[in-house]
Amino acid sequence: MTMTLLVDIASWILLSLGGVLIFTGGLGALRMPNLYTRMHAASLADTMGAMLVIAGIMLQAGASLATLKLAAILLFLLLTGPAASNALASAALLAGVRPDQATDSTAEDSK
Amino acid sequence: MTTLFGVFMLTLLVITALAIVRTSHLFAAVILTSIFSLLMAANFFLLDAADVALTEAAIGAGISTVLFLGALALTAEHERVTTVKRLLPLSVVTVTTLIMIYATFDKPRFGDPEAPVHQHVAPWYLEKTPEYIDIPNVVTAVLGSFRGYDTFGEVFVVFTAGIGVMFLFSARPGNRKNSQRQATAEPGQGLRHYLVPRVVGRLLIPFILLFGLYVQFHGEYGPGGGFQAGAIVAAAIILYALLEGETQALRALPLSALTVLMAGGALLFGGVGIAGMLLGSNFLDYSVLAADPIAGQHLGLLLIEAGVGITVTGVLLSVFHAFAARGRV
Amino acid sequence: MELLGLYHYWVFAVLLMIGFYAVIAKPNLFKKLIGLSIFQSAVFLLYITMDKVEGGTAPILQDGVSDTLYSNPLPQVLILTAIVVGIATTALGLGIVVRIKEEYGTIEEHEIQEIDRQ
Amino acid sequence: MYYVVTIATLVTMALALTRAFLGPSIYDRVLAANMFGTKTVLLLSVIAFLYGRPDFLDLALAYALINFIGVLAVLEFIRLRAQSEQTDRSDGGL
Repeated sequence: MTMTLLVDIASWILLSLGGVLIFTGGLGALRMPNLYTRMHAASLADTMGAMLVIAGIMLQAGASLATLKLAAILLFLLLTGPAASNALASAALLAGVRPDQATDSTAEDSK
Repeated sequence: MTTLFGVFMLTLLVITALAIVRTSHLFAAVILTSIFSLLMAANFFLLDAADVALTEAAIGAGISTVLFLGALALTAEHERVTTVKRLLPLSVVTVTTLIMIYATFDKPRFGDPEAPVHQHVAPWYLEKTPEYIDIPNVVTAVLGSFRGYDTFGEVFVVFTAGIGVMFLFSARPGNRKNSQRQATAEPGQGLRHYLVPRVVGRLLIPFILLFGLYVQFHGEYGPGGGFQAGAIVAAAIILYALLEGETQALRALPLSALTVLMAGGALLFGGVGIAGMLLGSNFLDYSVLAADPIAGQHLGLLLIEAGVGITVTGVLLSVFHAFAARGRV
Repeated sequence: MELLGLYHYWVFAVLLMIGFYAVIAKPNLFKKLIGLSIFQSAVFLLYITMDKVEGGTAPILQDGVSDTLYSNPLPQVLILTAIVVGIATTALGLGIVVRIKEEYGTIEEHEIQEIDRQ
Repeated sequence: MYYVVTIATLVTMALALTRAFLGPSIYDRVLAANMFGTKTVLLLSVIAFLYGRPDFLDLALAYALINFIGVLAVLEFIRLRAQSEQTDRSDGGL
């Protein structure tokens, strides 16, 4: 009885922390001044938030096939998220968006 | 509460669609289209359509973006801003929207179990599937067995579209400048110089293929089936082509093999139907394929789903290669 | 709540007309195709909206649970195949647009018409 | 408790969508689309549990696996464009 309550509380904490981090990442992606800082905010907070949320759900799922699938989802998110950010940064750099600009005054769609 | 989530996401969907139509930058429109597809899949899931959401995921997440970008690379990136008269189309659209919204007041309310659509054949399908076919996924049962004719037709539409693209691109480009540019560009070497995406991508490919096979053969028990699996397998090979270059991907799966896949899948589907006829039943009736009718249905479903998956993979990949060969995606 | 029950259909109507507007009002052929795919998605949404039963779940039968309410499988079957057919036909449309660009050098409708008139 | 995560995800989706509309560069839009993909994976996994049908995690798995392809296609597109601009310049064109 107390064990399930403990697991529930732990998973709730993880889920709410994850929710907060996800929201923070979204806020960062919206409010940061230029492309690379936005990318930084989005990718870091996203990855951590996803880890926390999925860990929280895993605790709820217990030992089952669902947990295994969640672990796979987490693994693939951890692999692809940073790699996608890297690919995107490479693309932006290749197209001539410079990381040392304070604001995105020059990076318009016409680039 | 979930209804409210649905309402929120539908609102986002409308806003996204407006943004897609408004932007004059076609690249941005393609990116927004991918967001649109994600929202659409999430909405399908909220509306209890897991199979449909999986299909939208398999198609919308990778393949449609790749195809749109491939076409964009061969055309122009900007829409020319013109002073076309907007008043007439805008008024037509507004009036039609109002008429349609007026018409919806006669529709049954959302989720109403008494709606006419739920009174006709659907209860029969839900009730008889365990008895006749004995698989949990009713969608697969209806798709493959009860309404096999429809699916057969759809597979041939996909096949015909694939052939159409190949015919269109069999002509040589007439524009002189374009062909010269192609000659000077490096032959498709893909993203070989980008180490991080390459390592991660290569690591993912076997898992995507494995997942594709899982979706293909688990389709009778959970969301999945030939259409989704075909798209997922095609996505894995497109990923390979993006990473290692298109020539390398063609070495692994040459165009002639793709043509065989395209036609072979559709033929397998038709062949199963004809086998049913030869064994003394109707076209696409699988009950006679084995001694026991239920085992026959299982065998028939397995075969036709395989046929669907093979055709979809073949068509999507040959379309991709047709665009890529025209000027490298 | 009464009006919320129709919200899905309104979204369908609005999306359908947004797509239709892109098809009739935008001179760019690529944009027309994107509009067409929005139009198509709106139709998918209408069908899938109709399959939902209040309190139901996806029509994948669960073991050992007998009195579950399931949503309607038929619209899902129709739309599942339509999505794949949709991408195949969109690819065909894109192929035609690419060929037009190669022959005419443009994908703007009025410019193509001008070239045709010459 | 799932509701909290769902609401946080939905709000973040709206934020990402705002970024996708604002731009200003196409890379911001791609970044937003990528974020949106991750959010969809989380949303789908949470809703699978909210609905009590954890067998539908397959959907989230599909997105986690193939969402990556879109970004790679963008990178390849930009790479080819940069390359063809280079050849254009050496041809004296543009």
